[in-house]
Amino acid sequence: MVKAIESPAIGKHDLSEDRLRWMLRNMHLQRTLDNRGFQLNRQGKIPFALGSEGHEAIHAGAAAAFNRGKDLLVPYYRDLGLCVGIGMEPLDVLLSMFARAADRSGGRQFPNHYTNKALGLQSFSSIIAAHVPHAVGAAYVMKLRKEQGRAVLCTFGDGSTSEGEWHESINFAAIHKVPIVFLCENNEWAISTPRSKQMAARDIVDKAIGYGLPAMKIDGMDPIAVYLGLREALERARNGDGPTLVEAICYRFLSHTTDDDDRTYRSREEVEKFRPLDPVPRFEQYLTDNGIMTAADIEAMKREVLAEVNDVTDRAEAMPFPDASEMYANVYEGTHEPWL
Amino acid sequence: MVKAIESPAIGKHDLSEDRLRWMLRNMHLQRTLDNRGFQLNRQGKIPFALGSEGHEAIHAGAAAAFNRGKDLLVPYYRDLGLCVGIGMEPLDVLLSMFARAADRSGGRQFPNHYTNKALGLQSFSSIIAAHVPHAVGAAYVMKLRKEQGRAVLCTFGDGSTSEGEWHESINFAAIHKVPIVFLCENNEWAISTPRSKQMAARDIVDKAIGYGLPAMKIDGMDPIAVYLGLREALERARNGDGPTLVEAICYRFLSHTTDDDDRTYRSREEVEKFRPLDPVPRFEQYLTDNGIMTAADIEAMKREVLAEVNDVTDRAEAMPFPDASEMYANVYEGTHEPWL
Amino acid sequence: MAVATSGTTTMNNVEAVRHTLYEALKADDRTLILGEDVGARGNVFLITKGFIEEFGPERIIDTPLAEASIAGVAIGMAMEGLRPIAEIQFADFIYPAFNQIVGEAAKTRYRSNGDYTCPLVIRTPYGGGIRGALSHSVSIEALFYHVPGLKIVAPSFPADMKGLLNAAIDDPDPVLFLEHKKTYRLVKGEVPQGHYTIPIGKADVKREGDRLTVVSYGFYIHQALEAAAQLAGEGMDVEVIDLRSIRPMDRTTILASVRKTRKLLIIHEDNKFGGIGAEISAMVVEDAFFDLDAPIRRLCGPDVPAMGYALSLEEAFMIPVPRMAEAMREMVNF
Amino acid sequence: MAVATSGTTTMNNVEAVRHTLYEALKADDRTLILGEDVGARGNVFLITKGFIEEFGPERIIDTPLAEASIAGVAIGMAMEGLRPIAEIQFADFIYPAFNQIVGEAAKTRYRSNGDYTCPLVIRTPYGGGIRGALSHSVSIEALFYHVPGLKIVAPSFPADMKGLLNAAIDDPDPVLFLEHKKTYRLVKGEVPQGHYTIPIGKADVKREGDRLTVVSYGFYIHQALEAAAQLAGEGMDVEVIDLRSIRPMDRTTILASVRKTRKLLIIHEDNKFGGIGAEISAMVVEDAFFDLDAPIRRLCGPDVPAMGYALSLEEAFMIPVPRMAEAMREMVNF
Ligand SMILES: Cc1ncc(C[n+]2csc(CCOP(=O)(O)OP(=O)(O)O)c2C)c(N)n1
Ligand SMILES: Cc1ncc(C[n+]2csc(CCOP(=O)(O)OP(=O)(O)O)c2C)c(N)n1
Ligand SMILES: [Mg+2]
Ligand SMILES: [Mg+2]
Repeated sequence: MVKAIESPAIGKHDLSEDRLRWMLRNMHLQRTLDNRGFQLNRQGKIPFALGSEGHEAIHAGAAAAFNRGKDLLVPYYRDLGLCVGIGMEPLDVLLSMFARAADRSGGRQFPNHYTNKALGLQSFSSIIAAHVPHAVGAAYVMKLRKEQGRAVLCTFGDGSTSEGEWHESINFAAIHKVPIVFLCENNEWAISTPRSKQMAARDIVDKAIGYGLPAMKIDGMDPIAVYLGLREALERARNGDGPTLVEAICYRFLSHTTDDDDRTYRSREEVEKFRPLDPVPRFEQYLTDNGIMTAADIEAMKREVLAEVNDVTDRAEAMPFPDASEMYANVYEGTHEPWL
Repeated sequence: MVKAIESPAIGKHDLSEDRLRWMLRNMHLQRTLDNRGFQLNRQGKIPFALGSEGHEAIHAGAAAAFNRGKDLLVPYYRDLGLCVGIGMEPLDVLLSMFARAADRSGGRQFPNHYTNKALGLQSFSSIIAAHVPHAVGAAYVMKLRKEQGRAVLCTFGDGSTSEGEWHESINFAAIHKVPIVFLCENNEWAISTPRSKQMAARDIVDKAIGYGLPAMKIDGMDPIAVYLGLREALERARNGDGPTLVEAICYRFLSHTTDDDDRTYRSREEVEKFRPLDPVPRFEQYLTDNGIMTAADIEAMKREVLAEVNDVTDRAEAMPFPDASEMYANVYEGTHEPWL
Repeated sequence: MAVATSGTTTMNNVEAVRHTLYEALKADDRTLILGEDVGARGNVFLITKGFIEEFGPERIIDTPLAEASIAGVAIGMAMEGLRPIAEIQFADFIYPAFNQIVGEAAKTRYRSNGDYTCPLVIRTPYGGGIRGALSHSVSIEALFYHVPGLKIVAPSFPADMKGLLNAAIDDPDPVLFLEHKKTYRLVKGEVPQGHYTIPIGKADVKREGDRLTVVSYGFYIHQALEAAAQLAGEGMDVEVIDLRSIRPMDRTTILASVRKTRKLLIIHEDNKFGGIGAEISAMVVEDAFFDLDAPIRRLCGPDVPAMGYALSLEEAFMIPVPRMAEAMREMVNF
Repeated sequence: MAVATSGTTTMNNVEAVRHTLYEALKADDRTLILGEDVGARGNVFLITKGFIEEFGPERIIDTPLAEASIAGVAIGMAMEGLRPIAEIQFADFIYPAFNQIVGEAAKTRYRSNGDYTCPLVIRTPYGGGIRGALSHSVSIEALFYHVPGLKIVAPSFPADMKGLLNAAIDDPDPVLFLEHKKTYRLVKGEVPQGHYTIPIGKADVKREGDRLTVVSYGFYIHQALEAAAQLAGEGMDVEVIDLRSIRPMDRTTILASVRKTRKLLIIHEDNKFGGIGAEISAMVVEDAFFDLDAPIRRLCGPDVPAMGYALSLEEAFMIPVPRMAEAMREMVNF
């Protein structure tokens, strides 16, 4: 049942050159937006930021396999690139960082906790794994309504698989064969907790067996491998053949958040060991090696992305904070509890 | 990793004839006590009873493998025979049914929810799977204290494996390799929910893989197979080699409790299909076939068991109910909250 | 009460809930039921008996034994446009779903600033007096009523059951629907035919009087009415308010009554410390302090973890009618 | 306060908790710490930094990311004779452990009639004002204080932190130990050296006065004291009680104060409806109704699901010192 997608998957895909360039752009956009958060935090302009360096290939690959306007995404906080990849505006990322009134959560949510119903991006909380049953419920609705050709993509980290709610949700999905893909972004760490303290299983895909589910292990540092794996898993779901558990191996290059300092719990040697796998230069190399982009093209792309990020930063920063009275909106439909 | 114990395990065990007779007696004791509960309920003497017909072999076999005075049992409500098998007095079973003051919970707990610290029988609640982390914590204490030769036996039903707390507990135990055996009494039903609606996994042992644990599937209708399997798993735990998940296949011949009516959700044909596997006559047959007991011996044993059950019934019934003031005892150590 | 009906039918509370669920399933294919043993078994109180045959296993879902996912999957369904009606088999088993209810359902609309909503009903039987012992008897309202974003109703007359369950199903926000299991077959009443709703957040004066206001709900509202009837025989007219909704709470009705009677007695089965009665008392003191002629009194369950299985322990926990009547007399004569 | 000490040391709240945990680990090998990231990382606030090196990974357990098992495994340890100190990384993440805490820990002694006990401490940082947004800011005390069998403390001065944490670790029953994270580094104070305990269930009059009683706890006790100091400058002496323990609650100290000042203002960060203030008010009305010269007032967090991330929203949620002073003035002048 457990299947591996070969990596690098050169020549084994159907992606157009445009699409490949789009994927690289998404990766740069993610990294640039990430960096912007850290910069703004250092400048004291925002109190908190969170990066996903090392997850870019997962996000670009998964976004490429996602059917916009059809599929539904139920992500977690480490999915900036994936959310942008399915159509979220970079401006929305900055509005979230700056907690401006125009942010879709009205400046309520922590950065990186997006919502966008129009895009099929389900609102989620910071509570680890609490979104997984919601994703399953959403997939159940697709099945109940016999909506062929739609699927839910639900993501989470390696640590998240320890939660009881994760277990209950996967089990429910497997029993009802709902159209869903569970994508574990395995970056080896949950804040300071290494995988060896998180589970005794050899691989996260091993967990699928106990739910009677097919599983797939992929190189999460290769966007094409991710694309191929996700496409297959999503197609299976869309065709009514039920859920798949996908494990994408990646690495968290940064500290957990700006509140964390990873030097307190992992060696620089370990981080350096993973550096050569960094998906961005690796994918650039692939594109230049295969004549799809030149070094100059890539430089131009980076400049263009930076300009866009600069632009949305300025625009977001200039926008107003939510008004204090907004605190009382949307507790319930209509007014706030009138008796209080 | 998944291993099966052959069944029937005739001639492959080290059990003395006395021990085998003891096992049969335990099975009769369980069934007679079970029946007593149902009788008392029909007579209107107790409002509730719960039987474990079909689980006798698991209980007798597990009890035979349990080291009294060393091991710890963290059972669930369907374990009457197991609790009696590790030394609980039949009188305590009746005191629990009658909710008398002398019941170890002071008449507080539902029938079949025992506690007996002196025997190493941990108190548990009716909340499904909530006891599993307690068992793991207890096993952690054994490991921390380097208490060689001790293990925890924790039981639960097939339905219980769906709970998040079950998942979290097994995972914790596996990571820390604590001395514990998880024994799933798989009777195919959780009240009216068949296993097919409970999980998509083929076997419950499949679940062990995702935790990196060894597993064992045994014929839970054969007390010798259960004994052999449990002995091996408990020995592994006692030797510091960590947990095992044991699946013992049995059948729940009765309704879930006296409040249930299984005819509303399963066919009589299904129940009859399992009848030939009934562990009591099957084990009797084995004992007579092998010249360990005669039919007359068995009849005598049954009469003796019945006499004992009659005796403890009368004694328990004659005892007083808890005094109303007892309600305030043991909320906290010492007195009840004084400020109220 | 928006009623469009020709007549009434006599029902007990089980029948009222069953009838209302059935009508909802018939009327709106966005509704479905999920919970443990709600299918072939028809729920442990037979409330959904026969539904799976009529509506099929996709709309009457026998879930795995896992409460967090019952609530959590239902939330996901609600976020995507269904009107799921989740069941927790006994209120005592709702604790594993606490995170989903309090952390997720109650915050869905708020955290997304209205982008997503969670029109979900969670039904569960609660309360004691039925020999349910430690884990089939608890009251849970006080563990949830502090949570903004949630609504909680606890009707106990068949007509209220129907009207409030319909309102809960129609409600665009998550509603915890509490059914006192002791009233299930004990309490019968006339239920209007046809579809109607009773607004969530409105208490109901079940008996008028001017000497004392009694606020209660659940099984005890029936006992309180019995006690009040006794007092009426003694010439003391006590006003009895059935709270029905716990959040939002009907401050207006309670205050109007207290301003009239000048005395307030709160009766509930749940433990006293931190129970619903605390908020009712605090609310009334805030707004009607100078209208009170006597200290507000709470007659509540004892502060012990649960009621015991032994009849003697259960009886010690529950408050019988004579004790209620005695407390009312004391208050009237204060 | 049973103190055996030569002197004091200045500490902030983080240091006080850290120091107390360290001493407990040294003194009693039945103690251990378990939680997420308590090992090499030394907890997200660095409270346990260095402990794993000194006490080893068997006593400083980096658990999997699973709160129900953190509480549940700790319960099993406590039942078998250890004194586990479990940590929930942020109070907002305690919901998944609700079943274990409320259904199991609080009922262990009761359901076994004393055969088994559960001497467990669960520490968790709570409260807002630190830009923690929806899920790193909640107050949780009102979700647990209704539960018999549990104890809840929420000290907010370093000396109280130490005395009450020692008492919690010694306590034979489960204690929820709440640390307001905004006070962690902000609040400094003298901490007596040596081992001492402060009895759980005793409030502390942090400032004496005769014109008004103010009851608060957590971060707000510090703000309330600031406001009271302002009022003292205006000639109004307000008595400020630091609740410290939420269950058991110190009725005696509160009542004695209210009987003296004849007015009561309760201030807490947690939402008002069904919060701790409701019980304090109801309790005082029950026992000292005729001693009151004014309605009891509650100045509390707004009834919204959580505080938002934007500074404007967080500030709207929190109650600044001037608003507290204004409420006090109004009460004094009532
Ligand atoms: C229920 C809950 N417990 C704890 C936390 C604190 N926390 C936030 S992220 C995190 C680690 C998550 O690790 P993983 O799932 O591997 O995702 P990653 O951050 O590595 O992408 C923890 C413990 C939380 N948000 N929710
Ligand atoms: C948390 C929780 N949910 C639901 C129940 C109600 N309930 C009691 S027993 C049971 C079925 C248990 O099935 P299984 O684990 O297979 O054990 P069996 O009774 O078959 O031995 C259920 C749903 C409960 N006691 N606790
Ligand atoms: Mg991770
Ligand atoms: Mg079963």
